[in-house]
Amino acid sequence: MIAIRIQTGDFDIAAEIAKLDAENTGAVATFTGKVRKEGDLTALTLEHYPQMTEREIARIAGDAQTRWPLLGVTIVHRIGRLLPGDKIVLVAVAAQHRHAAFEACAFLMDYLKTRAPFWKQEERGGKTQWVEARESDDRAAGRWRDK
Amino acid sequence: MIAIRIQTGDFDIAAEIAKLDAENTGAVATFTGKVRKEGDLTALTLEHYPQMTEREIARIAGDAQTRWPLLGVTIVHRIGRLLPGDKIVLVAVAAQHRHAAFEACAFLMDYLKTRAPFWKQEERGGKTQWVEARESDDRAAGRWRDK
Amino acid sequence: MTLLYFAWLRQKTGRGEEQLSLPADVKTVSDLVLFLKKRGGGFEDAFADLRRLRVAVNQDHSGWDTPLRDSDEVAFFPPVTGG
Amino acid sequence: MTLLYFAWLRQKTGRGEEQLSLPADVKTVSDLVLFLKKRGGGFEDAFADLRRLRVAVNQDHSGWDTPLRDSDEVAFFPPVTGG
Repeated sequence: MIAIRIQTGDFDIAAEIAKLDAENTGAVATFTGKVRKEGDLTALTLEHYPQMTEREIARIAGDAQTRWPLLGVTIVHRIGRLLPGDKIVLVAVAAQHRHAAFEACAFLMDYLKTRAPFWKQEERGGKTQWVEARESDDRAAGRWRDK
Repeated sequence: MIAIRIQTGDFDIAAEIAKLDAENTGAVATFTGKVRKEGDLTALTLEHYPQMTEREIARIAGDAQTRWPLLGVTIVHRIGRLLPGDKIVLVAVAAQHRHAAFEACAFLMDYLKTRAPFWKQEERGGKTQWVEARESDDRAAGRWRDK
Repeated sequence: MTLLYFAWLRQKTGRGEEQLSLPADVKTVSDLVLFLKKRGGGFEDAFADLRRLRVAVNQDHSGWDTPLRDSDEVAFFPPVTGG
Repeated sequence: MTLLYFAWLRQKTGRGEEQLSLPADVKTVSDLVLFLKKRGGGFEDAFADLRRLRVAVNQDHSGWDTPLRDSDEVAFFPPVTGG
């Protein structure tokens, strides 16, 4: 019911949804994060903490399951060097009704952004630089605490 | 930038996302509605008001564009006789950032449910019955009024 | 004018579409509903409870007091259930 | 114990991983940070501002006052930026 994969290769959204589908699924919400083509950005390299990543994501997904009645959760996160236009992350959630699917999908993304041990390094004009965490992501995750 | 299709045939989510993608897309949120397999439901037949449907959906999509900075919106709604497990509707939204994509996608679904001229007829055990509108859908659409 | 009926209204009225010359005493959608109910039978039944109905004039969701012209397209239907 | 360093901490400390016998005066993560800073150079620089750092003990996000044992895996990293 919960599928988590960390991989260097690309993923196929339609195939992931097809695998996720339960018989009584009425609603599937997905989120796909991509490397934006912007300015002089030439690549993004994602590093992670292998021993911790799947565990932490499983914890986040388990938390989502206790909050909403979900039929399936698939999370695929890529690592390694990605180019502008490449997909980075997929979160797909199946539920009977749409509000559970939408909310759980947004919740999972907010927590992936603030809890899952990934770090991004940008390449711009031949130079590399680590991406700084954004306070807006912490705020976004914080909004679920009182719910 | 806004693509709206009403069709009897199925759709391919990955292909729709690929067509939707702008160069500076960082976030794609999708919603897929399906015919749930439940009880003695054998089919669902969707009727619509052809002269009005695309116009009304375009209006709803235009409204979403004024509320959030969106890079692309695709809405595909099927009509005709569908079987349990079949996809009914796809809403896909591309934006630079995830919150715009998520919120616009949820907004579009809430408004499709309450404004777009579609009607569902269920077949159960050889008998047909029109599906009643749900008050919860009106409430869901209502929550966007003050935003 | 063109009148359209959808979902169970189509079934109760026995038709999906009809052409009608705007009757002299019909100024608004409400007037048109009264006119149609006078036909009796399925029409009286279909329009018995306006709270269960919606109307669109020229493909716009509209209210019962919307003024009508002979060139209008008026559609009657139950609350929508798509998506 | 196993120490791990990620992102720019790995670059500043010059290593991704090291094995260390728990020093006698190190009871918590804070103590361990002080011990590592005493190495000077890249370590002093890496741990200069704890507000810019996070720690996980045995793969759990943890606080600076978390008690440590010799069998622990302690990972230092900047705030995460995945997704």
